[in-house]
Amino acid sequence: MSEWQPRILAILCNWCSYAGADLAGVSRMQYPPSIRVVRIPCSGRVDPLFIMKSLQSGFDGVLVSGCHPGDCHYISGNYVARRKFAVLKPLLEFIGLEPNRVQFSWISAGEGDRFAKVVTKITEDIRELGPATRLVKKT
Amino acid sequence: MGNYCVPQQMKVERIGIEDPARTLRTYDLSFVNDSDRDAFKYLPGQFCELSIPGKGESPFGIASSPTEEGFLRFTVNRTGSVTNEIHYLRNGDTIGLRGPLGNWYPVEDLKGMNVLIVGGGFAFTTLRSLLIYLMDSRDDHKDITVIYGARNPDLFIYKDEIALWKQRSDIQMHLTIDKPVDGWDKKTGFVPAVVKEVAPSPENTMAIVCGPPVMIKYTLPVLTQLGFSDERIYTSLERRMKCGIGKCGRCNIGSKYICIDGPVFSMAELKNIPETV
Amino acid sequence: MNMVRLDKKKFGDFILELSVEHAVYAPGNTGGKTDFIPVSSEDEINLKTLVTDLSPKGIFFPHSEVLYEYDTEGIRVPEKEAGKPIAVWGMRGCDSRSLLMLNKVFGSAIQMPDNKNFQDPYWKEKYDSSVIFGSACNMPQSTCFCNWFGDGPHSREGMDVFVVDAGDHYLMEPVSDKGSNILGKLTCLTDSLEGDAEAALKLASEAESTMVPPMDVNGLGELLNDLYDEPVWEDISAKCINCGACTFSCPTCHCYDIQDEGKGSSGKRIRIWDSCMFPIFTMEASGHNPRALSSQRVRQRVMHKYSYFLEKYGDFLCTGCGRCITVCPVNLDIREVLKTINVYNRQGITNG
Amino acid sequence: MNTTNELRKSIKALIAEKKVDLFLAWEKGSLPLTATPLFVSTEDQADRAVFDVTCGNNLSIYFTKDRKQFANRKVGIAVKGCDARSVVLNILEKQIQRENVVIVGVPCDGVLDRKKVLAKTDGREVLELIDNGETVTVKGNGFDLLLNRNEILSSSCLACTYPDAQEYDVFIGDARGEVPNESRLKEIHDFQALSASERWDKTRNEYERCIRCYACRNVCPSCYCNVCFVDQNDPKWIGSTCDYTDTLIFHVIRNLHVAGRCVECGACQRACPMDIDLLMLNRKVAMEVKDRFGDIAGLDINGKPAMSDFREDEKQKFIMG
Repeated sequence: MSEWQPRILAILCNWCSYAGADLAGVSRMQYPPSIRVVRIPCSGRVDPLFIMKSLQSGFDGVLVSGCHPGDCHYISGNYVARRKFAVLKPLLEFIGLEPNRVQFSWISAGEGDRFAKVVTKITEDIRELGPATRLVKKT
Repeated sequence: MGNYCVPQQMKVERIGIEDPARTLRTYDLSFVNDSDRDAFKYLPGQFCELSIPGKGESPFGIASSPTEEGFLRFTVNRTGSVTNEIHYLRNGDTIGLRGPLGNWYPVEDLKGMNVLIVGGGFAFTTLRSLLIYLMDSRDDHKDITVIYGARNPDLFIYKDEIALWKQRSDIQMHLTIDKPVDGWDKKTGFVPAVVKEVAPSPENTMAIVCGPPVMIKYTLPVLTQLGFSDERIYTSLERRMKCGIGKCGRCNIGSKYICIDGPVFSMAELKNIPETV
Repeated sequence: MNMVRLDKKKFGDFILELSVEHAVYAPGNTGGKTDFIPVSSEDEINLKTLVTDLSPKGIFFPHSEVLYEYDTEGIRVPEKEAGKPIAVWGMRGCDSRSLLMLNKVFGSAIQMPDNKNFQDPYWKEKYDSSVIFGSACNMPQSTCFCNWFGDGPHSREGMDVFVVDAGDHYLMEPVSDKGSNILGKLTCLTDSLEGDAEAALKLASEAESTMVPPMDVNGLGELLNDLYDEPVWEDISAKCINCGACTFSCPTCHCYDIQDEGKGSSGKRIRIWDSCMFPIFTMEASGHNPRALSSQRVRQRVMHKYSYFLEKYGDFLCTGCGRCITVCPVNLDIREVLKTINVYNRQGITNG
Repeated sequence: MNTTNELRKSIKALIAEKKVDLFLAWEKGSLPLTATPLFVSTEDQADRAVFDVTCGNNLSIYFTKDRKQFANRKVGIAVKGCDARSVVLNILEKQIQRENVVIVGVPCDGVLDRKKVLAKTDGREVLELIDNGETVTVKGNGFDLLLNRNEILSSSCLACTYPDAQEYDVFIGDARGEVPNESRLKEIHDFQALSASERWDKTRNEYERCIRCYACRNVCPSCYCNVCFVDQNDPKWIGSTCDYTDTLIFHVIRNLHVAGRCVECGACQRACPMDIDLLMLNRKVAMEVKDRFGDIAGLDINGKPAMSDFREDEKQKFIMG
C-alpha cells in the first residue's frame, strides 16, 4: 500500500496567491501533490465556517492564503481577514485541535517559489500530525 | 403496517417547460414497481411528497387525473433547494414519491351540478386534475365554467391544453391577466373582479377555488356575495409541510392538519379555523 | 395480581434481573443534568431527582432518528437491532401520561378519509413492547401543576406498573396486563404486608395536600378559541424571546423536522426535534411566513396544547410537569399565561 | 440605599416627564430565584420593578428581537454593566439610535445562576433566597443552607471587570468602578495549560451534550441575524443532529460571529438547558480580541466593533513565513 498522503484544502485569493500557485506551476517548481485548490476573490471572503466545514468533511489541513498586507486588490480585505484568522487560530488551538492543521500565509503573484515552500512546509507539518480525526464527522 | 415515511421510486417519463423563463416545468412520472402502481389510487385534489435524496422533500399537488392512466403529473416551480434539484432531472432519472396524501375535491357531490373552477398562477395543477376528471364523465355534470388568472400571459401553465379547452363548447373558459399587455385579447384584472363579472348563478353550482393565498382571500368573499353558500365553496390550502401524515406538526392550523384533514376545505370548515389565508 | 414489595436492598438485583430481557432506562446524570438514560446497574440511577431536566420522550422519540438510508443502490430502512424491549424505571405520572398523548399522534393514528391509518413504525416498534414502571410522586414541586388536568401526584395513567417509594421498600402494583406479566416473572419481589396499601394511600394524600390548588381548566379550549384575535397575545408574548428551550424540554411537544444528511450520493434521512417557536418553522420557500410574529408563535404553542389537541384528540397536550417553567430564561410561566387568559376573559365580559 | 425604590422613582419620573414611552426593567418572577422582564408604560406599573441578585436578564435583547415594537418610540432601559455594553453595541451597529434610548444604570454586585444554586441542594427544591451580602441563605422544604456568594454567582459575574454601566443617562446609587479582577482569567489559563488532547476531550464532552435548541443564540443580544447560518438550507452548512462535530462547529462559529461583540453577560450559559459551559470559549475569544486589538466590546460608544476594524501594523506572527 502506498504511503499516506495528507489532503489539504488550499483556499487562495484570486489576485495574488492563486497567481502565485500558477507561477509555481508554469515554472515547474516541485511541491507535494497534497493540496486541492479553491479560488476565491479575496482572503476577506473566507468565512471561518469554510475552514471548519473542510476539517469536518475530512481534510487533514487547511491553508488560506491572500495578498501581502497593503497589496489587497480590494484595499483592505486581507486586513479584515487577518483579524478573523488572528482570533480563529488560537480558538481552534484552545478547543484542542492541533495548531498546525490550519495555516495562513501571504503569497504574491510573483512568489511562485514561496508558494512551493509554503505547501511543502504545511504538508510536512501535517504529515507529522497524521490523518485528522478530531473534528471529522463519521457518517 | 406500511411505512409511510419511505418513498417509492418513480421514473421521469416526460418533461415539459411551461414558461419562457423556464422556472415552471411539468414532469410526468411513471412507477418503477408495478406493485406501487397498482396500489396507488387517488382523486383530484390530493398531493404527493416528491423526494430527492440529500436535498429533502416537498409537497406537490397531483396535476394528472386518475382517469389518465400510466403516469402522474406534477408541475414544479423552481424556488428552493428541492425544486431546484428537481429541475436538474432528465428523462429516465428516478425520483422518490410518497402519496397520495391528503383529501380531495368533493367529486361525488359535483355530480349533476354546475361547476365553477377558479384558479390562479401555477396553483392550477390540482384544478387541471379536476377538470380532466370532470370532462371524462362530462355527462354527469352540467355547465363547467373555468376562471383562470395569471400575472402575465407567460405564467399560465398547460397552455396547449387551455387552447384545446377553449375550443370546446362544453366549457366556459375565462382567462385573465393582472395588467394589460400588448397582444392580449382576453380579460385583464384580478381574479376576484373577473369572478364577480362572469361567475354563473349560484343556483345548483359548486365553486372550487385554488390559487395563491392572496387570491383565495379576496375571491371567497366575492363568491359569498354572489350567493354561494358556505357548503358550496371549496378551496385548497397550503403550508410548509414535512411529514405529510399528520405527525410533524408543521402544517397545523387550528385543530386541523392541512396534510391529512386538508388540503381541501369547504368554506363552512374554514370559518372554524384560524390563520387560514 | 396484588401489590408486591421490593426491598430497597434488593433494588440492584431488581435492575439486573430486569436487564436480562429488557433495555432498562432510568433517571440518571448526564453532565450535571438529569435525563432518562440507558442503565445496566443500580449505580447509574439517580433516585433523588424530582423531575428530570429532560423529558422521557427521547426514549421513544429520540432527538434525531434515522428514517432511512439511501445510496446509489436505493433506499433502506435501518435494520432493527435485535434489541430487547424497553423497560423504564421511575417515570412520574406526568411523564407516563405524556406517552399516552404522544401515542395518540404516533401510535393509534386517527383514520384518514380513505381509510388509511398512518401509524408511525419507528415509534410503535419501541413503545408497543415497552414496560413502564411508574413512580408515585411523593414530593411535588412548586412548579408542578398536574392537578390542573384532573390528575395527581399518584396518577397511574400510562404506567404498566405503579411504584410507590415507601421508605425502605418499594410497593408495586400492576396497572396493565403487561405489568402483571412482568411482576409475575421477577423473583426478587415479595408479597405485600398488611397495611402496605394504606401506607401508599397515605403518601398519596400527603403529596396531594402539598400541591397548590388548581386553576379551573373547564372550557379552556373554547375560551382560547374565542380570544384568538385578541391583543392579549401581544402582552403575553412580549417577553418571550422564542428560544425554544420550553419545546425541547416538554414531554409532549412532538413537532419535528426532516433533514437529509450525507456525502455525495449516500446518506440518511433523519427526523429531528423542531420547535414552533422558531420563525423558520413555518417559513415557506417563497419567503412567505404565515407565522412571522413572535406573538403568533406563542399563541400557536398555547393554542395547540390547550385547544387544538383537545379538539382533535380529546385531551390537553400538557401534563403539568413544569419543565417549561423551570427552563424558561425569561420566566414566562405557562400557568401565568393561562391565568392571564382567564382573567382577560372575565374583564372582557365585565367590560361588555 | 434601596436600589429597587430608586429604580421605581426613576422610572416614574421618566414616564411622568414623557421622556420615555416604554421602560424595560425587571419584576419578581413566578419562581423562587427568578426575575422576569417587565415592560413599563404607566407610572403604576413602575411599582412592580425590582432590582436584586436575581435580575440576570440582559434586557437589550428586546431591541433586536422585535424591531417594530420599538420603532419611533423612546425607550428606557435598566442596565447592569454588561447590559449597558450590549446597548452600546446595539447603538454602534445601528439597531437603535442613542437619542431614542434612556439608559438607567443600576449598581450590580453580580447576578445568580439558578443552576448553581440548585446544584448545591442535592436535588431538593429551593423556595426562598435571602441575600445577606457576602453570603446568601437558601431555604427549602425542611432545610436551609448558607452559601458563599461566590458559589452561586453566574460565572460571567465572577469574571466581571466592568460591573457599572459606562454609558448612561441616569445612574442609581454608587458605582463600583472598574474591578481589578486578577484571577478572572484563571480558568482560561488553567485550561490552556492542559495538553491538546485533554482540551479536545473536555471540549468534546461539553459540546456533545448540546441538544440544538438554540436557546443560547436566541437569548444572545448580539445574535440577531435574520437567518442564522445554522438555519440556512441552501447551502446547508452544518447538519442538524446532535453529532458533536456539528454542535461544536455551530458553537465555534457562533463564538466567532460574536467575537468583539460579546459582552460576556452570561445569558447564553444561564439559558442553556443542558448546562454547557458556553462562556469559556466566548471569554477566550474576548481575551484574544483584547490582547491583540486592545478592544473590549461595547465599552466605547465612539468606537467600532473590533472585527469590522483593523490597523495596518498588527502583529502577524501566526502567518506562515
